[in-house]
Amino acid sequence: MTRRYRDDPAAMQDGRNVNPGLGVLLGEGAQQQVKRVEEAFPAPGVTEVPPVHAVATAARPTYYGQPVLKAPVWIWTVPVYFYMEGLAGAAGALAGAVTLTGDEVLRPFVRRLRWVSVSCCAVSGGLLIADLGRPSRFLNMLRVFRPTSPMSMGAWMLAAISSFSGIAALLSDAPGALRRVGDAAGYAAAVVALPFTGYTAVLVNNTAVPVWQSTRRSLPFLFTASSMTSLSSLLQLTAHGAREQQIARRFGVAGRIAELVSSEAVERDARKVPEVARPLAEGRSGALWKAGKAMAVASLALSLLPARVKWARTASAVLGTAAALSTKLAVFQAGRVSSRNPHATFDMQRAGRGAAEVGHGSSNLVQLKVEGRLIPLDQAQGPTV
Amino acid sequence: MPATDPTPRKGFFTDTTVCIGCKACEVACKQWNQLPDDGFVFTGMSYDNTCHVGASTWRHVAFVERPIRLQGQTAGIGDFSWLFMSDVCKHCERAACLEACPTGAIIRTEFDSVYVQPDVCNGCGYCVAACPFGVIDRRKDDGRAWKCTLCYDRLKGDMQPACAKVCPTASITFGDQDELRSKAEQRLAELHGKGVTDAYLYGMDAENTPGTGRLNAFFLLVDRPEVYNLPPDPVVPTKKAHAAWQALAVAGLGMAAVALTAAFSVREASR
Amino acid sequence: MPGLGISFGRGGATTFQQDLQHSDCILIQGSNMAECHPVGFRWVMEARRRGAVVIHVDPRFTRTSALADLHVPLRPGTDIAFLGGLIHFILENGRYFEEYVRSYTNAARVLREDYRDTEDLDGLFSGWDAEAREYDTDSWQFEGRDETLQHPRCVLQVLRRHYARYTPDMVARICGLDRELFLRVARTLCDNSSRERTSAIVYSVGWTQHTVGVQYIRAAAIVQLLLGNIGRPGGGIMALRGHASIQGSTDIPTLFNLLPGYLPMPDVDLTKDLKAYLRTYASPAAGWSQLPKYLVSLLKAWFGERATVENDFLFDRLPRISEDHSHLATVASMADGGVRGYFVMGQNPVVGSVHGALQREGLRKLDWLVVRDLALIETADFWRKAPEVQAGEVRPQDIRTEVFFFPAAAHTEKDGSFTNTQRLLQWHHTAVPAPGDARSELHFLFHLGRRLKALYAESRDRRDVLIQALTWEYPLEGEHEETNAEAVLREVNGYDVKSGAPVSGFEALQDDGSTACGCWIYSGCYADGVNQVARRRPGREQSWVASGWGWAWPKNRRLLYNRASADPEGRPWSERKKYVWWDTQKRQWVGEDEPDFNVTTPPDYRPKEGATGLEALSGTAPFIMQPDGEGCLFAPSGLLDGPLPAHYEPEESVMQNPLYGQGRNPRRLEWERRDNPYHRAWGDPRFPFVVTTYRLTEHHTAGGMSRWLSWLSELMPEMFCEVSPELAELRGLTHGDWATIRTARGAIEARVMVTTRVPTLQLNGTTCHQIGLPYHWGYSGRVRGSSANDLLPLVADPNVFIQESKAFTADIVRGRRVPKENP
Amino acid sequence: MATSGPFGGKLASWPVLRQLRSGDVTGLGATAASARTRGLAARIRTADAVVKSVCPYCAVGCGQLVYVKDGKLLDIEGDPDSPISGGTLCPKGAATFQLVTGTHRLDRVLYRRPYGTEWEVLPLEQAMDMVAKRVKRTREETWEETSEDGEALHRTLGIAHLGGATLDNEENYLIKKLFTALGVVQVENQARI
Repeated sequence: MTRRYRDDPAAMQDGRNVNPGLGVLLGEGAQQQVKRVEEAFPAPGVTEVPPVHAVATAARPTYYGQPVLKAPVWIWTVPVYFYMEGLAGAAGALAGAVTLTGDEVLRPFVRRLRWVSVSCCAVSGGLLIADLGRPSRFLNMLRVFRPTSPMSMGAWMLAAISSFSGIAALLSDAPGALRRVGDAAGYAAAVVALPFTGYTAVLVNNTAVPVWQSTRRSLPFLFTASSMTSLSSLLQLTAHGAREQQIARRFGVAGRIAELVSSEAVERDARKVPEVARPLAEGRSGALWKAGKAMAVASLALSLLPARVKWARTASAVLGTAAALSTKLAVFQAGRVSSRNPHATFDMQRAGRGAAEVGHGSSNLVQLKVEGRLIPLDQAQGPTV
Repeated sequence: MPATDPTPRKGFFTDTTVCIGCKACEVACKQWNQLPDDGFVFTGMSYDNTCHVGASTWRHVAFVERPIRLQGQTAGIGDFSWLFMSDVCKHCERAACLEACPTGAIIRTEFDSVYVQPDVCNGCGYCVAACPFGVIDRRKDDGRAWKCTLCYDRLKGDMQPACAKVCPTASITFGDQDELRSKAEQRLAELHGKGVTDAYLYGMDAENTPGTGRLNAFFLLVDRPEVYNLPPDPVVPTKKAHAAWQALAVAGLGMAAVALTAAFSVREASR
Repeated sequence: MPGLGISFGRGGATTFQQDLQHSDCILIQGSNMAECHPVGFRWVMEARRRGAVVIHVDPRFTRTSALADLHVPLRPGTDIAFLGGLIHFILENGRYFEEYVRSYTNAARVLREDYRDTEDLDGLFSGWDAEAREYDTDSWQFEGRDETLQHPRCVLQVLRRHYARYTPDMVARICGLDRELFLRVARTLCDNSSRERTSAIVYSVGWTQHTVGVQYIRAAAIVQLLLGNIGRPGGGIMALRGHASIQGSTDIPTLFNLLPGYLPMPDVDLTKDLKAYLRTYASPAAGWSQLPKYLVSLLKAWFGERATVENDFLFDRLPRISEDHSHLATVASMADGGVRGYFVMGQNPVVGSVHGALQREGLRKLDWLVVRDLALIETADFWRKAPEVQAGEVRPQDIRTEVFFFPAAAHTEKDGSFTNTQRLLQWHHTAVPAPGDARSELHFLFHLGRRLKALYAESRDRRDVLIQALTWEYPLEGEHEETNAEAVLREVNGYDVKSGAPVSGFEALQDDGSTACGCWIYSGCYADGVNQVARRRPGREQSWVASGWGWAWPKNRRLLYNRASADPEGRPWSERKKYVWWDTQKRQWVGEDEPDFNVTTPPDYRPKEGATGLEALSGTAPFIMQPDGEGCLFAPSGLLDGPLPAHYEPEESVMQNPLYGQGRNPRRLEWERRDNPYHRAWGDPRFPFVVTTYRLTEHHTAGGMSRWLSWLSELMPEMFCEVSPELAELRGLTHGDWATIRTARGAIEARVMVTTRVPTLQLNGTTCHQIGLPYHWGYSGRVRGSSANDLLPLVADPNVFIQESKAFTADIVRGRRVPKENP
Repeated sequence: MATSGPFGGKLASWPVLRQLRSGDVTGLGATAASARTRGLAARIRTADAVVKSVCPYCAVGCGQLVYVKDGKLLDIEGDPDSPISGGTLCPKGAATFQLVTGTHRLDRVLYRRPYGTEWEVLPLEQAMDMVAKRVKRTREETWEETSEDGEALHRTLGIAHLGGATLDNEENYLIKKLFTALGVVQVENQARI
């Protein structure tokens, strides 16, 4: 006659907990898929905060130390993509340069570079898709052309360079006119490769993340140079002919020098606001950054040894690859740390490195000149420009 | 494009001096949009247990306990005041998320609001890092980026957003930008007249927030922006990106020079 | 609300929320309006925008304080001292509204010679019977008048003497506040109370939940009468209530001592028969002279044809009350095995009422329990989820109680009316059918009644006469045979027995059995056969009074006693505060609202000698339900614990009463039993801190309608206690960590919120630490936690049997509760 | 994406082509809008009925509008016509939709037998019959016709009731009417707390 009752049915505990038999779910957020309700919660558990009143009076106030920005949601595939697309770009560029020599002896080298470029593009595409929240929608990357978005530009460049390098690679050894078509595609790929090689630096520069935004004048150099190092290291490990080795080595030595110089420049840019530079000096990102630099130095030193010292060549190549990966991982990680530190954002903007840096002065800044108490707007001396 | 559209620009004016911290806006937003809760965590941050606007919390009320007297108020417990502020997406004139979005999922609507199209977003996450206010966020389990829509669906039906409608004390008002601006200026003058000289408008026009331009959701505050977890001088990253593009151009050309030099020098040498 | 009823005549808020916008000063005390009534608070904000001063007097700095011009902290349980201080200030500085006081209050009445004040008897009034622990009120009666207000025994002078020692210094000492702050409140209130200006007082359960709760409201009534703020726009006393229809459940009472419309429940001693009942309760003059009509019409509504003149309308068969049968008394009786069956409908007593352990002990002693609610609330699940069951002290297989849980229909699934905090009835319509077997209470009661009538149909026993006679014919609708709510409302409104036509209002009721009416004060809500309650003329199309929206009792009057908005001659006190006035052309009272007065009685009407009934009221008597039409500064009858409010300490206090040797309310209700231990009256070293309990915006009362909802629960997910940095340091409490709060009744655990919002008070040189506890949590629901009410004893106000949960003592230590500590 | 992607079979609706056609260089505006976005509408515009209601939480008495579609609730929000609330609500009132449609609501009668350790499901009619019988039995067992002094009492103290402040006036009326007729005097509600 009676049956047992079990409570708390696991079904429909999706944070809205609406019984579909009673209520209609048609709201904009109703389609938000929920596996764990805490997923979207931005705070890390019970917050260790000082008694609540102590926060607002601090000379450099924050909201209970909570981040002002959202941390980038990207996963490990993204820094690996930075490395991989850099390889693709550098290979495309070098392939173009070598093609231009018209030297038939170097033709296999050209073909190999084109294949390096196109396969790195393919892997890059895979890495990017792996990071997407909705991988099935990866083609939407080419839905619009948005010059304001480095990622949109990158997607188009990736599409272009994959296509051009692909055609060029396929037609590397084709006869007659087809080969000329292939070379033309190769040149086109090389032209696109010039910005493509380091564009991921612009991609991260064009964010609100303090350490990334602050290094916009130097990071593109670092990423481009690091990509050159990456390519030369890869070639040094795999290339065969002596001339090929030579080209790769010269390309790499220049890349390593540029990498070291530009990493100093990046640090200098970041250090203008101490809180901004912090992740390059501390923690996991700091360690990666320092390791990257050290390995780049070692790699450079080894690569300056005579070319016939084979172990040195190999070691230099391994260190160069590790340095490039480490540096890009460090930059990526530093950005995550930087976005979680509200002081980085606030200090930077108070120091005139917010909008003021691009020719604007916020009237809010006027009020920030006095700690604790505000200067009323009507008594302020006008905006600081 | 909005420039050719006759629809007036819409937005919120949030007057924090009349906010009672009831959080009706948070709930009304979740109710209308049918958003999930964010879990049940006691944070100890005064009466704020939702911490921040995020993927599933599009309105958020901040609670600030200050050992500072609020002008015009006498607290029998000494120098003290309790500030409340309902935060939301600013729908910036220069919106970082919009300019960063590579898929066109984020668009500028006819109301001048910034809208994420959930049927287009592929979850690249670029908008998340771009937003200078830390508003937009991606849910891992859903995969897409979400934020306040300014109740785009309601606006199309000639209704006001759920949060503004529900607000018991009209701390959140919704309307045409021109009306909101005059209302805000009037309120500011009124407060200054009453001796609340700390009061100022955040984001009402490009003077406050030149980096992002006018914020379609702007605020009347009585303490520094940081106290409410707002950036003092936010800037749309795109405004700074030209420097990066320039650097990239030089770097790219440099690489070309190195590549050419390497290629040609070796050929010369080996001859 | 006898505090208001005794003072003015009717137990309801004297004004309506929208009218607060016209106040020049609003004193919010005993209420956390912004948090507990946020939408009502919009009218306070509107007043403030228009220039009003908002004052919040509260132990804590709350969200209400954050929006007030002035926040004044005071020790929980000392509001009468504060209000008495205001009365002292008003009288000593001559700040009272003299013409108003002279004309509309009983200030001129002269007391009998044998009246003795608390000043004479060290905290007792004359007539105290120490044995019986009750007052004989004979000596509190009047014997004459003195229009000069100078007679030493006239009410004004008695008042002056009674509050003579409530000086600003004394207030500061008792309440633990700054003397200057108190004076600022007093001056502000007086400056904004005059012909041109009005001040309103807003209170809620912060005042009522005390052993002297009713006297808190009485004290506010005295302040408002002295300042001339009652019956005037922007004035009045706004009582804010916590449930959708708590006013309605008092008007049509689910209360043991009342019948609908504030008719007293028959009492074994006072009302042997109908004649005795009418003799006892019908007053010779004014509103209550009509009581026989109301009672007879009620009996006709209930017992129909079987109620006749010959059988006194079956009055004799009505059950009699003989003692306190209130909720707390019932619980005590339940724990002793005196109650066998218990219906709980839409209430969650193990969380919301005091002494949860005793509540649950009572439930375990029942034969059967019926719980009706939306979800499985703590009260239904006591036998498997209670702390003592979780701790293994009690096993479900040892609990005898048979429990029925009936799923209830929500308000969107049934027709019906709520009466809100301003006596306004509003109708809600059915939107969707209730799911599954969920049903409305209307359905449950009707079909339970139908079954019982069938079970008793054949009975010859006298005791079953009423159930047999009970009129129980309501139209049924739909497949679930849902009772038609409008038909019930129609019966509540009243009808002509012969024709069945609805009556137009209570004036049409008769005492001869020709009319039937379920609740006389609601008579008129179905006038003309139209559901007046469901009227919804948009607010923007009306004045702020909005008479076309819903229906307010009595007779759709929104602002009570509004005759007082005009001077004795019937002219508005001022143009600014014009509301209802005598139109000399039309020869009637006119204005913004329904006049709360006989519309055609001119201001100059004076009753003839020996006039009775409504004729006995003069044209200058705005308080028409009072026998003399006067507002009660001094209340000679109706209250069990004194004619004037005196400051008594709570049952458990940190301080000895500095005013009287009789420290606590002598008439308070205590339950002396082993499972209900009390702390020492004051200064118990085991329990050194003052505790107050309260609600938060994000939850609703005992949580049954909020803790199951994720959208609300995420906003306030865990039980916490609020303590000052000083107390945190004293007891080693860490912000965000756990603390255990202990009383002799039990221990609870809570997260620690260290905040300066809960101030440490200086009482007469000693430091008083406070603990603040929200009381929403329990052991079921989406978010769970300790119930603050587990800490409280059974103790109550004698007049309304309300629990004291706003001021008691406890100890606090760091760390989580050890399970066996729980009782 | 299915409807607007470049390879979705509708090349013409590819936003890049729209960009080219309209000269929208930045692609920040309408050209990037999807068909869904263009057709977006407020769901309550399609409601079958809008029912006037009152908030069930506190006693302020805010007006509510209940939107219904296909016998289910679509939305509950404030009623702008209310002179008290003017369309506003507090967080609890704003959560009413979840209160009445939430998965926490039960729709079957549950029964826990004496000394039982679990809930069982009972048919409604059977449960009602059982309650009626228990009321009759307890009432008869505990009836007090007169006091010890012989004064009329006509009541039972064996049955008690609690609750009313969250119920409708009509329901309170039936409670008081039925229980008084049964001689149950211990009828109480939240006014004591």
